[in-house]
Amino acid sequence: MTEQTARRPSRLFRNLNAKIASIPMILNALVIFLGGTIWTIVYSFTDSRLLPRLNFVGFDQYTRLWVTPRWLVAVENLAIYGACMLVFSLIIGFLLAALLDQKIRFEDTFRTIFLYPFALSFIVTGLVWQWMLNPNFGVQHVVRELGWTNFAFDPLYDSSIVIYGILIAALWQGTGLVMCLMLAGLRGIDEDIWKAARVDGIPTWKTYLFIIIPMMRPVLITTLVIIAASIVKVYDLVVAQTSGGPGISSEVPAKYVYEYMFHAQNLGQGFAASTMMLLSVIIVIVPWAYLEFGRRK
Amino acid sequence: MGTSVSIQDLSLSFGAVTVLQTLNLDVADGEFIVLLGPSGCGKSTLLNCIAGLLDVSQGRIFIKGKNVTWEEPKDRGIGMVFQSYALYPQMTVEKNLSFGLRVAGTPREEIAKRIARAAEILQIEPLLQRKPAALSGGQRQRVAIGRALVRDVDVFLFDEPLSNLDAKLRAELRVEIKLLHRKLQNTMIYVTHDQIEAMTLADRIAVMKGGVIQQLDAPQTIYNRPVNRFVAGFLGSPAMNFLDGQLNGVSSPVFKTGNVSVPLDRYAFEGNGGSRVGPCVFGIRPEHIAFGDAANTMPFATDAEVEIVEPMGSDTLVWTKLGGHNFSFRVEAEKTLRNGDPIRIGFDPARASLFETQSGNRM
Amino acid sequence: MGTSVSIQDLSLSFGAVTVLQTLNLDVADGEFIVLLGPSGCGKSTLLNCIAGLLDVSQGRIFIKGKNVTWEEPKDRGIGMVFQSYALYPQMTVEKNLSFGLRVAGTPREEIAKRIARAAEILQIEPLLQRKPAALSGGQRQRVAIGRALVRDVDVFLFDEPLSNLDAKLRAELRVEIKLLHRKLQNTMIYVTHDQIEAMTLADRIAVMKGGVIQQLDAPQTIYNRPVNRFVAGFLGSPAMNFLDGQLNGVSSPVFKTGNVSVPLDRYAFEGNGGSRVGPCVFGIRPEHIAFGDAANTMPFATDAEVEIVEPMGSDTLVWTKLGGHNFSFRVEAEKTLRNGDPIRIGFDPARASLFETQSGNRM
Amino acid sequence: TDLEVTHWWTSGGEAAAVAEFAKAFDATGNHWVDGAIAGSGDTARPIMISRITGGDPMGATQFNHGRQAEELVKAGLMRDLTDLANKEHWKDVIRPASLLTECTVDGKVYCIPVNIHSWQWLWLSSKAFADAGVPVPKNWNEFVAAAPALEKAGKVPLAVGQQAWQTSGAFQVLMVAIGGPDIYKKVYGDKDAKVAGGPEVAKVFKAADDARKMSAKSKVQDWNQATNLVITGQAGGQIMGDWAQGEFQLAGQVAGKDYNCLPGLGVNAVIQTGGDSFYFPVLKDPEKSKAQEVLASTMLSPKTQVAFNLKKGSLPVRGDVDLNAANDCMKKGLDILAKGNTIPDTNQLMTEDSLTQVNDLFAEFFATPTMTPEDAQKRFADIVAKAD
Amino acid sequence: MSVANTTAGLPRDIAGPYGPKPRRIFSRRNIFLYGTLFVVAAYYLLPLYVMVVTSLKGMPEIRLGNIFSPPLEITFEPWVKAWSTACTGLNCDGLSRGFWNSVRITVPSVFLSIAIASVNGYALANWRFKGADFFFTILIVGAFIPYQVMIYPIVIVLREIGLYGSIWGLVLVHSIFGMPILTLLFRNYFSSMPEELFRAARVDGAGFWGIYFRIMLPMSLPIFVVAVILQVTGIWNDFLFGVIYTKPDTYPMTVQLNNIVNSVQGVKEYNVNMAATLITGLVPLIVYFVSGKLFVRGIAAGAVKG
Ligand SMILES: Nc1ncnc2c1ncn2[C@@H]1O[C@H](COP(=O)(O)OP(=O)(O)OP(=O)(O)O)[C@@H](O)[C@H]1O
Ligand SMILES: Nc1ncnc2c1ncn2[C@@H]1O[C@H](COP(=O)(O)OP(=O)(O)OP(=O)(O)O)[C@@H](O)[C@H]1O
Ligand SMILES: [Mg+2]
Ligand SMILES: [Mg+2]
Repeated sequence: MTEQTARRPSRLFRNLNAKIASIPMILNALVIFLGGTIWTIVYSFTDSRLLPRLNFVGFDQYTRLWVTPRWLVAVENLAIYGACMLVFSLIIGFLLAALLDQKIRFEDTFRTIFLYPFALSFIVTGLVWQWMLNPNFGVQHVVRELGWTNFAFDPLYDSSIVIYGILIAALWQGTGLVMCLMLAGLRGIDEDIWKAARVDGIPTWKTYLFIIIPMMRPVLITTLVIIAASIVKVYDLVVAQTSGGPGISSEVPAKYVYEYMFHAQNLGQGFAASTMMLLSVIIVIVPWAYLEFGRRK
Repeated sequence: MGTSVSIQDLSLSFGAVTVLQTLNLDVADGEFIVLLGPSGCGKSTLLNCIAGLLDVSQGRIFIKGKNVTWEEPKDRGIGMVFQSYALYPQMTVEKNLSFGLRVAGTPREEIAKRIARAAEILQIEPLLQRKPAALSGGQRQRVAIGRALVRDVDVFLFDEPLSNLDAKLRAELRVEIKLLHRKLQNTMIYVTHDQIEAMTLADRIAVMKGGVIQQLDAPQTIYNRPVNRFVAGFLGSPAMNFLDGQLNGVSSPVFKTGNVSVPLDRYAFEGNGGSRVGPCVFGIRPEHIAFGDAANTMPFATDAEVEIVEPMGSDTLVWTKLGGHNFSFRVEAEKTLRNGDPIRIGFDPARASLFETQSGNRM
Repeated sequence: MGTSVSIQDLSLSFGAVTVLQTLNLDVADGEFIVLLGPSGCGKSTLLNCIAGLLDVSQGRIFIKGKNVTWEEPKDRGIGMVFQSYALYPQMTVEKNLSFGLRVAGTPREEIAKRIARAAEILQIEPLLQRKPAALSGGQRQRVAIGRALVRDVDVFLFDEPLSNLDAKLRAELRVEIKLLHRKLQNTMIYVTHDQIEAMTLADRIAVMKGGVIQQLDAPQTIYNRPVNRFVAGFLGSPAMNFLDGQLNGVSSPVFKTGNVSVPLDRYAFEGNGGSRVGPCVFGIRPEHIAFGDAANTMPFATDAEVEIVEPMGSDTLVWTKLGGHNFSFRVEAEKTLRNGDPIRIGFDPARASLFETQSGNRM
Repeated sequence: TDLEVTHWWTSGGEAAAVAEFAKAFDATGNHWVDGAIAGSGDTARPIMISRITGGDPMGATQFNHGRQAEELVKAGLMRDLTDLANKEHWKDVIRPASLLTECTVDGKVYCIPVNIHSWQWLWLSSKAFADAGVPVPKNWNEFVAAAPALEKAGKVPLAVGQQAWQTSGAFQVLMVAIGGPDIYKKVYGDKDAKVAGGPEVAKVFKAADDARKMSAKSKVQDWNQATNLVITGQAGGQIMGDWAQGEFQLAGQVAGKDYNCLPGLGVNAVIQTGGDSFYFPVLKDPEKSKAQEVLASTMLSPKTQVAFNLKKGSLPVRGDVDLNAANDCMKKGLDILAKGNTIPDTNQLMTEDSLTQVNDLFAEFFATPTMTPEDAQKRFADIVAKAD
Repeated sequence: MSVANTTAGLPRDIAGPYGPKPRRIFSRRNIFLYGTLFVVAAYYLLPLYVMVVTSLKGMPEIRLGNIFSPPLEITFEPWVKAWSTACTGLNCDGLSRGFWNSVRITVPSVFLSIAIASVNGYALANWRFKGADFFFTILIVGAFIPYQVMIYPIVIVLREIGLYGSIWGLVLVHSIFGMPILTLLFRNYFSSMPEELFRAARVDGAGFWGIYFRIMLPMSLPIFVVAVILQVTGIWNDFLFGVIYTKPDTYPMTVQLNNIVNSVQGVKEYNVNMAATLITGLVPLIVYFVSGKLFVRGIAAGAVKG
């Protein structure tokens, strides 16, 4: 057998097409996501106002941020909204999925009904619910006309509960997708598990609670991450529904960032706030991403 | 021995598709019944009906003399073991075994006692604190059996419990199940499409096809006297040889195919024999064929030529032609044959099976 | 006959896991090599390396004398058939067959010619216009083979081509592949973990374990003279009996286990025999054990008692105890034995295999 | 030449006013491409700014008088209009002169003021007071006194929209009215935190507290919805800039009869010289650059000024125009202006950053009944101390 | 005991239950199940109902009646107004202009983003190369970054490449932000396709693009449906990017909607607002109602495998 010089080709050119095809992704990841993030973090240490400028002021923007009541309210709101949104959308989404999983009639119809709000924009959702919750026209008005004249339900105009008013709209829009994911997860579970549980005489609800839900961990995690990401980003909904009011009681961080960057013309402050948001996102996401994608290798 | 499970006129349809058709089956107390059949013939469906996991369309099911047609699975006194094990993945083995009992509110000591007993029988004591993910396939299967065991049931239902395991493990667990049955003396209904399992485990085998039980009999009877061509062809590996041909002669019947005539005087016809003329299929198993000198001692012998030799380790399968049909026979592994070698083969027609071509029924 | 495929010092790792270790394998022109081994031993990985679907970590691969280590799969002159058929679901059979040729820009008439030839060989002419979804499992497998066939390659690679099919079809296609090989005379490398397939198809079998070829030899050699305990245990169904014990006596070696002593004068030790004292494992296959009167003609015979009888249709497996170990032997199906029957069994130690307990190597 | 002009004038009165500009500009043979952005300046400005910094500037854009565009000018993104200003003698015609100063950076003119808007107005609904059976008040104190009667009649005494700028605007009106122009200038202009925390301003916060109580039931978002409450007699009054007048006019109401206005809340008759200016980003196309100049002089021409400001309800920036057509309220404003009782607008004194913080504070204050005026004042003083 | 005399011999009527277990339609389980479903469905449908009803009423009726009562007099005027005459500033052509802008933005954005993401997902699933996972992880983490963080850097990038303000700039932005989730979906989907298919194609000599176009594409309808739905709705509904990265004559419909809703002329014309809202939501809603089933199936195929 003749020894031929078939040398290992250069690493760079192996798989060349795949690398070319990945250029958009690489550019996007590096220039936009990584670059933009670093750019933002760097400028959060400056006193940039209307236009970015590199005049470093240390942690000034951060110290100011954490004494600004509006930011504190925004963070608190996000915490409440986030916790409720996570819990309720998971619970409601799961319950709906479980109901739909009972081999019911008109499953498609119900599913479509639960899912359609997801097709609407937050602007639309916000407007509709602003209208539904308007005390002069909406639910409160209608109930009062029915005779309960003392009935009060005007979450959007009561600063202590306004965030729940927003939650109602958010749940209306978001649970459909959660349900969809959960349903896919439920359908992915081995039919035999159900049979085994029935033979063991385990009631349906216990089967869900102790057997099925623990088995759905991957779906739950994916869903959780999707919800969490949308929570941090919540902005349009608040703008459309309350504009942060009454007062500043329904402010959220994303809105704070936007307004400080553009309205208040204090980019540095906006960047500082967005860096804080990023930090929280990273705290949530990176461990997950590591588990999801790092482990695979 | 009383009747443990009795199925009467059972039918089941999914929408327009009828999967089981007025099926009757009586299983005696302590009997080991194997349901055998090709994929999709309704074995699992039948088992699920017995377990109460599917609503029947027609018919009744009795377990221990009690009509359980409308009972919940848990009230039927059955335990079930699934092909995919269906263990609860997030619970330890112990929890898996005890979950049903705890839900039913069985006292603690009682649970502990039953688990201890099941664990001992199945030798899974060291595994009790592990989760299913940390078990091998065989161990998982044992736990799945244990889950049925702790429930102290009358009837065990197995749905292809071993088909996810590799050949070696399958052989081991097969023996274990056999021993388990001997020890417990429970009624067992066991679904498989592996015929070695069926042959070795069963007291009686029910061979199914298209939702109908074709034959229900002891393994050797099914193997040696299949009621129709389907059963004959389905059992046996290497498979039975089938020769298409004609049955001639009323007084002394002869099977003719190509240039070969096999006298059937020694063949035991079914019933009165009826019309013994017409197209039919002659079947004989590869291991019932003698070869070389031994062939000449057989009632029928002929010359042939080796076409393919398939050494299978323990034996060798040799392919030849008989009356124009492919024809295989089994020889000891030591015999060295080569393609083209002339040989003499023979067999005893008494061991053959004869089927009507049209209906496929045994003649 | 030249060397068709030559693998030299091949290693492959996925990250920290080394799957193949400095593996060497030479396949002669027109040879049919079967890679046999338990799941996860690296069979598919080796095949993928040969096909160029995986980048090797170390070593070289030659096909037809050409170093193809870094060639693209299409330039290696190989065709490959996959376990899951891997037919392109949206193309008709004809399109499936011609895809590779069309990609390569082969002229139309040439494509048509080759497809016609492949379709004829595989008898799939009537299927050419169907889509894979409309084919049965066996037909799909045939198309998958056809796809390799039309490419006119030197080497065929098969990765468990039959393991998705049922037993009967598997047996039929096995014969077809054998005939195909005889007709085409191509080099074929065939992965399986079904030993019947391995035994019947192979010119030589390579038994693998943990990424290392344990033994590479003709089927009968592997079956009768396994080089280590792993190979011995892996091949054969029912499996070989293993008895743990001691080897005593230098001049005339004797194997002792429990109260049983087996004289090994007739056993052909490997090499010079080395130290013939120490712990060892004695293995003998169930079909090499004589029973009843025949046992007394054997160099070694002893009394035993039937424990379990497993009728398997064509034969019956009987379990007993020998020196305290489970011990099985095969008898004809006609023999009727019952649990507890006293019997006499015997065998010829020349047919046994002896392994060092520690290393597992044949002695 | 087509010239795109962005602005946030989208309410009924505003749109009518803009139409005057467009008409006049179109008459010069060019074409006004309207780039209205709804919402308020808060929504629109970011979009304008990002377009300018993003390198896709419009032909002209609205900003408020003051410091909003300061950095854009410094970054050289805005067009220098000095030549045009000299040619047309803007220095001589624009009144008060401070307006042009606002447009001047390093001696160069970068914008044209187009109107004067003042915040210091209390608009009162004749119908509401008639319904409640009390006379129309003459000043803030009377108004506060009349509030219970209005409430009894089922009216909202003071209409305030929920947007932050409205509440903080109302506050600085109160500051001028109650505290007086000097205090106002000290606090907003000199950023004197001591004064901001002092007793004078405390009085202002007391008044703001009154306003908060009176407005508790007005649940509307937009300022013109609040104005609409006054127009329809559902609310007694509204503290709002003179742009509200456009809404009254559009509704066909007559000043002095259907509604009344109290500049400086009837206490201190001064007005701010806030308002809108137009900036002209630097464009590459010379055609368009020329059109920009045409637009600038059109906007400032006496005829357009009159037509525009009558519709808008604001005061013209030229002293030399004839405003006979002006109504009662406008005339009051003109009078004050002629007397020179003017103070600068907050936009002219503080950066947007500080103003946003002030806005936030008052939004919170008005929406949180539990927040005491003292707390609010302390925080206000803090913001003033840090402002620049 | 023989089988015959235990049970089979008994007459049918005293042998107890026979045939399927009777299931009452109004069992407690069913009442609970469907009751819950109907109540929840009502909650989900109510806003849509209110929108439709309100958009068909005249203003006087709205001021008087309650929002849930059906219109006494159906009028389509609000729809006409919302579509063609509602004003923002001087532009009184309602949503109609925004509609076509939205179409012009959505179509290329959907096309481009899906094209890029599917090829990327394919490369990641089948042609892994060193570092690919690293970039992909950044991309995925990037999906969770609040958009506000990116607005400014993107303004700069767009300015530098001269696309700011043009439709193509916006298309690019949509592609950038659509990429993470789409790439993830496609990657998961292609990974779930049998690897052997890909190998077979390689042995057949097809290259990167050959396999993509001739093998993978024809097999990935479900995931393309999901991607199209996600992108159509996402891009059509986008407000933030539409308002920042375009100019008035290319404003998409949502911006136009916001303008109309916020350009209050005296009183809020709720009926026009609702009509405008409905018109804006119509395209994604239709897309959903038409292909919702495929969406669910595709989600199951592409999303759940994390
Ligand atoms: N839920 C169902 N709806 C409709 N048809 C079904 C359903 N379940 C099973 N079937 C059909 O019933 C027939 C019998 O199915 P069954 O599962 O009992 O077969 P099986 O004998 O267990 O096969 P296998 O050996 O593959 O497990 C099949 O043809 C199957 O397609
Ligand atoms: N892409 C991969 N990354 C990491 N490990 C791998 C990868 N592919 C295979 N392996 C590992 O390499 C080993 C050999 O795999 P291979 O598929 O070759 O086994 P096999 O002999 O073909 O088994 P089977 O009979 O189940 O097909 C296994 O342990 C497997 O876990
Ligand atoms: Mg089955
Ligand atoms: Mg493999």
